[in-house]
Amino acid sequence: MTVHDGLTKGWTRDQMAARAAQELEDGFYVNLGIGIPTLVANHVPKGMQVTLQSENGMLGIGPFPYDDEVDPDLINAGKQTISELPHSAYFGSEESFAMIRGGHINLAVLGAMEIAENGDIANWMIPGKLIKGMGGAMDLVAGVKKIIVVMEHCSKNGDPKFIPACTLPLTGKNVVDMIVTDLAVFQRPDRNSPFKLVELAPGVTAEEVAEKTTAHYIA
Amino acid sequence: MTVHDGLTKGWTRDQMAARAAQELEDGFYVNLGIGIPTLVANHVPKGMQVTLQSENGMLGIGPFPYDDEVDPDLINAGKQTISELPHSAYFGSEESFAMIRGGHINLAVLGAMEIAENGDIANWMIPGKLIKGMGGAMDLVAGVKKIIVVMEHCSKNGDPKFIPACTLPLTGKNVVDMIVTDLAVFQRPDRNSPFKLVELAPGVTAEEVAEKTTAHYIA
Amino acid sequence: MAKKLYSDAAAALDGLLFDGMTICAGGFGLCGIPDKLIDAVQASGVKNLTVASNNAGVQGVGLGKLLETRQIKKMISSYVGENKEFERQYLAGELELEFCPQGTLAERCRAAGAGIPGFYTKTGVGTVIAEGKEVKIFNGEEYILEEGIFADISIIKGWKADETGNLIFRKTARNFNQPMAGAGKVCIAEVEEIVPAGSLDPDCIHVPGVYINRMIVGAPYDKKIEFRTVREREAA
Amino acid sequence: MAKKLYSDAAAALDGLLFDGMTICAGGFGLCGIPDKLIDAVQASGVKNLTVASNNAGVQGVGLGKLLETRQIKKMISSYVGENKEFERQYLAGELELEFCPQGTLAERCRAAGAGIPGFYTKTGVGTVIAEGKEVKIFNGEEYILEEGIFADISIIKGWKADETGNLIFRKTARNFNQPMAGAGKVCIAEVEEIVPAGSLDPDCIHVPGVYINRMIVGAPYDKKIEFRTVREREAA
Repeated sequence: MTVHDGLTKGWTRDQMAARAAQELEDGFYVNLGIGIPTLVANHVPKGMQVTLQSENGMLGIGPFPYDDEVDPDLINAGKQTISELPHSAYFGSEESFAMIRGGHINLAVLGAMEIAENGDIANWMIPGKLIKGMGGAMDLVAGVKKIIVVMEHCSKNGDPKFIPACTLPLTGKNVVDMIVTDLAVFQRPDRNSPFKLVELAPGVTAEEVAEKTTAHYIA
Repeated sequence: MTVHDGLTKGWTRDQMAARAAQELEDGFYVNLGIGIPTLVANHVPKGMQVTLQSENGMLGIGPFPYDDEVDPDLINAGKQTISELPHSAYFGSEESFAMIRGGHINLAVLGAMEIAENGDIANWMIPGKLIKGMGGAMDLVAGVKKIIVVMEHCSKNGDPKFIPACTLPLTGKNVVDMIVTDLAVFQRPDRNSPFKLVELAPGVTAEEVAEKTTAHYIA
Repeated sequence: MAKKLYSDAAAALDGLLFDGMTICAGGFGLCGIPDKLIDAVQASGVKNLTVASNNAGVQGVGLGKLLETRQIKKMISSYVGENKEFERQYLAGELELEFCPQGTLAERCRAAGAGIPGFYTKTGVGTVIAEGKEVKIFNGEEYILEEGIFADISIIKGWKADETGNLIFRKTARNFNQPMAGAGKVCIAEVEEIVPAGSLDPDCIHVPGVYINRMIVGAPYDKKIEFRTVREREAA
Repeated sequence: MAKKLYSDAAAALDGLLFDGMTICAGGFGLCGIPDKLIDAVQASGVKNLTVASNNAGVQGVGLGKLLETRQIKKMISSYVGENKEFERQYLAGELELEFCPQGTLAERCRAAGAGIPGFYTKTGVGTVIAEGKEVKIFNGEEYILEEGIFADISIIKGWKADETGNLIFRKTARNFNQPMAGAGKVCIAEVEEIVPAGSLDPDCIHVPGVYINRMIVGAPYDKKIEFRTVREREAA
C-alpha cells in the first residue's frame, strides 16, 4: 500500500482507490471501471467478501491469470485476461445488464471527465474528438444503487472538473453519490441533496479545494 | 390408429388429431394444447423430427414416464408427469414465452369454444361461469407462427362454433390459420384471406357443413 | 463474510413482512413451489397480501394455505382452476383477481428485475386484457403496454445453491422461479441442498448469487404431483 | 430428420445473404466472435450491411474485415475504439454509426427475439441517446422507449451444440451471443464441437435448439487476445 510521504500534496491514484474502497461493505456486488477504479480491487479489507461484476457477463472476477493459465474465453470488460474464483458465475450480456439496470449491483466506481454539482456525469465523449462509445457506462450510472466517481480534481490543463454544469455530453443525469479526487472527497446523503466536502487529502486545505472547484458544495 | 368404420359419420377425436398432424413438417417445434391437441403427438409421421414445447419450460417432451420413473419436478403444462428425451432442454417461464412470443415456435394446436370467420378465437372464458384463466393461450395465439384449432364442429347444444363473430371474450384477434373439426377442414393461405372449406370428413357433405356453420367461408 | 444462509424460513423472513405487501412466488402448479416459505408467511399472520404467482395452489397446498387463512387480498395469476376455496372467495367478492397471460406474467416479473418498468407485447391485443392499456403501433401492428411487477419480496424454490447464493433449478421445477428471483426488493430462496462454492459449474448457474439475499435449506421435501400420468412398461 | 449442420460457413449462409440486410453478430471485443461466419460474409461480397454488434472488431480481425472491404454501411454498437479503419471511414462520412449503450443493445436484441418491439429504460435519460425518443413517466421517474433490433440473420459463436442445436457457451465468450441468437429471422451458429444428443445437461442449455437454424463446426480456432494481462507466480 502506498504511504503518503508527507512531502507531495494530495492522494496518489492508489490512495484515491483506497479511499473509494472504504465505501465497500461486506457482501457487496461491485462494478469497477477502467483506470483508477480498477485499483479499488486491491484495497478490499481483509475478511470482507466483495464480488466484482464484469459487464461482459461474469460475477466473481479473479486476479490476472498466471502466464500458463491465460484463456482467450475469459476476459473482463476492459478486454484483459482474468481468472475465475470458486463462486464465479457466467451469463450473457442481457443478463449482465438486467442485474445492472435492475439495481442489483450495490456499487460502481467510475472515472469521469466532468461532474456537475447536481450529480450529472460526463465521461464518454469529447465533441470534435473521435468518440469511441459509451460502452456500459450509461447503463451503470442509470442502474447501480451507488455511484462513486474517482478522478483527478483538475484536468491536465488545470481546469476544474467538478463544475456547476457539465459542458460535455452527459453519461447520466443526477446519478453521482460521491466524488473522490486527489485533493478531497465530496459526498451527499441522497440525490436531492447538494454535495458536501467531507474529507481533505493530506496537505490540502479547504481553501485550495475551493479555488480549484467551480461547483457549489457545502464546505 | 383409429380407422374409420364407414358407418359413423365424421372424424373421431383421434382422427381429428391425425388430420392436424398432417400439417407437421420435419424439424418443427410445436406446442400442443390440452385435450384433442395432445393426441397429435401420437400421429407424428415416422422419421419426422418434431420437438414438442411445454410452456412451463421445456423443449423435447417425452412420453408419460414408467411408474417407477415418475418425477414431481418433471411435468407438462397440463401438470401431468412426463419424461425427457436425449435432446430435451429446460428453461424458465420467461424464456419459454420469449420463444413463443418471439415467433420461434412453428405451430400450435389448440382447442376452442368459438372461431370467427375473421380468425378470432375464444377459448378461455364463459361469462357467468367461474373463469379459470387463460394460462398461456393468449401468448400462444399471439406469438406462434401457425395456429391450428381442433374442435367439435358444434357445441353440445348443437350450436355452430365457427361463426361470423365471436360472442365470448376473445383469446386472440385474427390469429387462426386452420380449423379441423369432426366434420371438415377449413384453411386460409394468410390472415388477410377468408377461410376455405378444403376437406370433408368421410360421410359428410358440403351441404351438411354449410348447415352447421354460420361463418362465411369459401365453399 | 456476509451470511445469506438462515436457520429456517421464519428467520429468513424476519423483518421483511408487512401488511399490504406484494410478494412474487415461484412455481407452476405444485411444481417448484416455495413450500416452507409459504408456511412461514402463513405462520407470520401477515395480511392483505398481493401475490403474483402463475397459479394459486390447490386447497391446503402451496398458496392455497394463504387463501384459507384469508391473508391474500389480491392474486395476479394466469390460471386459478382447481381450487374451490379460491372460487368461493372470488365469487363472494372477498378476493381480487388480476388475470395476466402466462407469458406476460413471466415477462412482467423478469422486466421488474431487469429495471424495465414497461414493455410492449402483442399478447392480449383485442381482448379484455388490453382494456385500459396503452396501445402503440410498431411496424404497422398493434401492441399493448404491460408494466413490470415490482414486488417487496420474491420467494423462490431452487434445487441447489452455493454459500454465495449461486443457484440452480432441476427440470421443470425452474418455471417462474427464474424470472421472479429479481422482481422483489429482497429475494428469499429455499433450496434442497447448499453446496460448497466451486461445486456448481460457473457456466451453468441459473440465478447468479447477486439476486439471492437470503436462503434456507428446506429439505426434506414431500413433492406433490397434481396429475400422475404413466405408461405401461412393454413386456420384456 | 431436418439437418441443421452444414459443411462450412458458405454453405450455412447460402440463400440468406442480400445487399442492405441487417445482421446481429455476437461477441465482445474479440472474445466469442463468429470468425468463420464473418469470413464467409466477407467472401460473399454482400454489401450495404447494417451490423449490430457491441464492437467493430479490430483491423483485420472480426468485423474489422468487413469494414476493410466496405461491406458495412451502418454499425449499431456501444464501443468502437481500437479500430483505425473504422475511425477513418467514420470521419470520412463513409460509415453510419448508431451508438447504443451496451445494456440497451443487449436488451434490444433480446427483446426482438422475445417478440417485444419496445421497452422502457432509464439508461440514457437526459443524454444524447434520449434525443428523438419517446419519454414516459413510471412511478414519477423518466424512462425512454428503446426498440427491438429485428435482424435478418444472427451469427453467433458457441462452444458445443448437439445435433438438434441445443447450444452452450464457455466462460465470458457467452456475452452477446446469447441475446443475439433470437434476434435474427434465421440464426446461424458456429461451434467448436458437435456432440451427440444427450451429451449436454438439459438443465444447462444456454440456447435451446429452437433458436438455432443452421450450424457449422468452425474448429480449429485461433482465439485472439486483445490485452494479455498476467500475474507472476509466487516463488515456491
